Amino acid sequence: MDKIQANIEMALEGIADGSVILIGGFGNAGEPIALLNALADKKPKDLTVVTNNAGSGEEGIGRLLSEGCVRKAVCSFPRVEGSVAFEKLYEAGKLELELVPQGTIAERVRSAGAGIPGFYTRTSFGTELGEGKEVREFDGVPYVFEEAIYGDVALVKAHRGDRWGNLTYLKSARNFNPVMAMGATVTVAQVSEVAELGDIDPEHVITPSIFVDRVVKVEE
Amino acid sequence: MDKIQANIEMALEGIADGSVILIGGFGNAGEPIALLNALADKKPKDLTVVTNNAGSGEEGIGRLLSEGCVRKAVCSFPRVEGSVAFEKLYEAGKLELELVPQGTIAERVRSAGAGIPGFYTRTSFGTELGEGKEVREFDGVPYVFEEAIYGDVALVKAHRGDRWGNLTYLKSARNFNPVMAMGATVTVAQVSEVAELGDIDPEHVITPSIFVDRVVKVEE
Amino acid sequence: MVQALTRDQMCWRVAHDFDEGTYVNLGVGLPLGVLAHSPADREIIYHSENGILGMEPLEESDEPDANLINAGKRPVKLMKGGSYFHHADSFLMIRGGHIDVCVLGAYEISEKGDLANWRLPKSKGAPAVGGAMDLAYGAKKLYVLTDHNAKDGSPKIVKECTLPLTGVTCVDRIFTDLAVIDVTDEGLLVREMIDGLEFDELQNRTGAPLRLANDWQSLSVPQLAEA
Amino acid sequence: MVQALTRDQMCWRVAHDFDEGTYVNLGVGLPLGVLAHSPADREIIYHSENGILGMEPLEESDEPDANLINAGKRPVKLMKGGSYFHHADSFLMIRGGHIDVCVLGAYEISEKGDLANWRLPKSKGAPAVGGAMDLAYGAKKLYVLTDHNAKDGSPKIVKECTLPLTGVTCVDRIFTDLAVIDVTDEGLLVREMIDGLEFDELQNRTGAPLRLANDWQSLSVPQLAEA
Repeated sequence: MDKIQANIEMALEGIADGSVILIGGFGNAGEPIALLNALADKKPKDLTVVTNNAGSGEEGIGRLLSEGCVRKAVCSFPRVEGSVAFEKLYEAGKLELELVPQGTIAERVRSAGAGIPGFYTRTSFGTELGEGKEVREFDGVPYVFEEAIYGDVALVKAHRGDRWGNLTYLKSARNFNPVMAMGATVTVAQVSEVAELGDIDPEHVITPSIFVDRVVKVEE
Repeated sequence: MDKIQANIEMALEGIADGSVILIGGFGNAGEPIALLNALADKKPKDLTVVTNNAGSGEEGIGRLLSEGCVRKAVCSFPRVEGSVAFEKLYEAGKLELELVPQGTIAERVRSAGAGIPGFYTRTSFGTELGEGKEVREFDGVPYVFEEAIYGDVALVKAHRGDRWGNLTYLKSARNFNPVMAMGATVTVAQVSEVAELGDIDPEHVITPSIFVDRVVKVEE
Repeated sequence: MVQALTRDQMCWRVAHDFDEGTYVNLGVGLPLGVLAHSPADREIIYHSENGILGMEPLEESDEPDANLINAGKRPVKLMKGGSYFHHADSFLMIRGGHIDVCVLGAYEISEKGDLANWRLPKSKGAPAVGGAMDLAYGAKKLYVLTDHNAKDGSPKIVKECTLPLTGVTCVDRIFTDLAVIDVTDEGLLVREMIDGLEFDELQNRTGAPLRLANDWQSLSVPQLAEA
Repeated sequence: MVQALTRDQMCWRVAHDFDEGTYVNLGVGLPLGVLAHSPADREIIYHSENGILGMEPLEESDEPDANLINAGKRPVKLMKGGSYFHHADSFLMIRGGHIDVCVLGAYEISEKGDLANWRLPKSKGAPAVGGAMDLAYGAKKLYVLTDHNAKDGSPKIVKECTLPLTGVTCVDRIFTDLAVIDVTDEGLLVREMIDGLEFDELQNRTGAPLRLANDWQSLSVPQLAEA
């Protein structure tokens, strides 16, 4: 079993127009910029991206947006320093935004990965973002119903990966990456280092190989 | 901040009659036997224990049961080789059993830890264990509603622990332990080794300190 | 007199059904025996519900480790590339459809693919379900590995299950000591039969109608030393 | 003329509200400034929603690490005893009630403890919520850190919020540049006021009725060099 891809193009093969793409990262930390740049070059159409932030600058998510590949963004905090591509599209009415609280994004994606179509949470009760959602009380406390977010593809950035697809991360660049890897049908990981099989201590694996389909090394 | 307790008695202080006790372990691997033995010696009453198996032999869960401390057991596989204490009580009608699929136990406890009062799962649909539970369809597929299991106390076994309460485990003795640690109000960990603060690599912490209230070293 | 497969041969046959890179969970009981027959020419990644990916059987020379056990609580080893994780993640793998194939034992299987494998109502003592109900629905494919007939000769494959169910319409393929049978929308389809067995005889020993696949093959397994 | 607290002093006051061993999350904006004033005489464990426990401020001599940032995307350091984890676990900590105290900024707080802090409807551009709604309900205690009055002098503490809410009846304590105020079942209770401020003046600058605690104290913070 060898999930290592010879190049980024192979790693991104078969991503269809209209796909739901889960993207790891928080700000630039852990953002799979090389995968996103290469995806933008392929100019897919009508993507839905699920990502905490909507990119900054002209790389990564910013590039995917400015190339016109994205129809809808599911984000908690789309606007960050330098999120010009996002803002331009949004203000021109060319991008649908589903604003979701950060923890709700994480839990909805994990739920997709866990075979849970929906769950209840306090978050967003009584707010605009909870409007129109089913409310149910448990022990007298109102909760909002949230549905899973299923990804077709997850694009993640890891530090090390082996040929089975086991991944480790660096510090807070871990963030959404292991969660996105759980929630998609196909997970593609860009890694800074390819580890020999067995070199990652089995106690220290953060994303077990079962969640990863393709691994590609990216020079930084 | 120092969560290290001088002895097991201190680690178990304040566990009230009628408490819900979440117990880590799968078979004997990762079972917090020393904590359970010491708890049995205190002879609390009417406990509910949440544990995959119902103990084997006269140590640990077996001892807690044979001392008459337990009113109800929530298990997926109570009967194992040597689960004589459990079988005796069960057959005498002195123990209530809630049989729950193994993954549903894990998810219900995690949900308690995650602020999720309930969720939907395929598991147990159309079976005896799903009877009487709410069923709801998503995309034409029927799911069963399951509620969180909140623990008053979690008793877990770890390999190493530090004074903040960070924990690591050994191999498959990890199993339910990190999950139970998330789901209880108070988590007590027996550890084989006390690590100096900072000796556990922050990338390799399995149970972050926030989930742990008391740590006690147990000689093995 | 046709020679039904031995239990080792049954396990061998299942083990050889998996392609390189398949993620497989083995239920307790007979299915765990599949591990010992995993072919050396391909990497198959065995998941154990108690938090292991990449388990392999212990060899004679290996020291058993009480902290490294399978779902049946017996010691195993870890392959290079394996990993450990907690129970919520382990069952996320199962329930979220990440496991390619799960192999479970059975008391009864219906022609629609209902499975009963966890409880005999007449048995004394407390019931136990373990991860069977999670596995029944969670894996991408559910295989059943079982004797074709119970000890009293009654069929295990039936029109309707009479025993408490583990899951409804969940079984994809049945491996017995006589045949390999797929559960399809058009009913039970025999893919393989052991040599010398007539289809009519197989049908007689089965409690639901069978069809023989046009491209059916011999269920042929080498003689094996007991594992 | 009474001297309102500086922003550093406001952060200092909040930082000194925490006991040894408190787990604290700091919202982006002003609350993140609390970190720099964490007292040296006690261990307080700061959680960052992007997967850190035990963050501490970067010192002059430290090299910033792009992989180690806080919720505001600024570089931080990790204390001994700290740990990293993924977003689902991080928000499990928040939403599951494991964080002892969360400190958020505010546009408006109602006397019942409703909080509006994420959206100004008149502002241009896309809205952003981040983890504010998770934090509002999730932490055991929710503190708000804010100027007592908006730049135009209007009160931020009001009878009813008019701006889009972050959460209802979620605020426990309000720290401003003038006072420390608890949200109680009987309304807003002033615990501390800065020296020289009359209660009536504080009431005049507040949009909801206040009561002064019998045991109210001086809100007294040392002079601080700008951090």
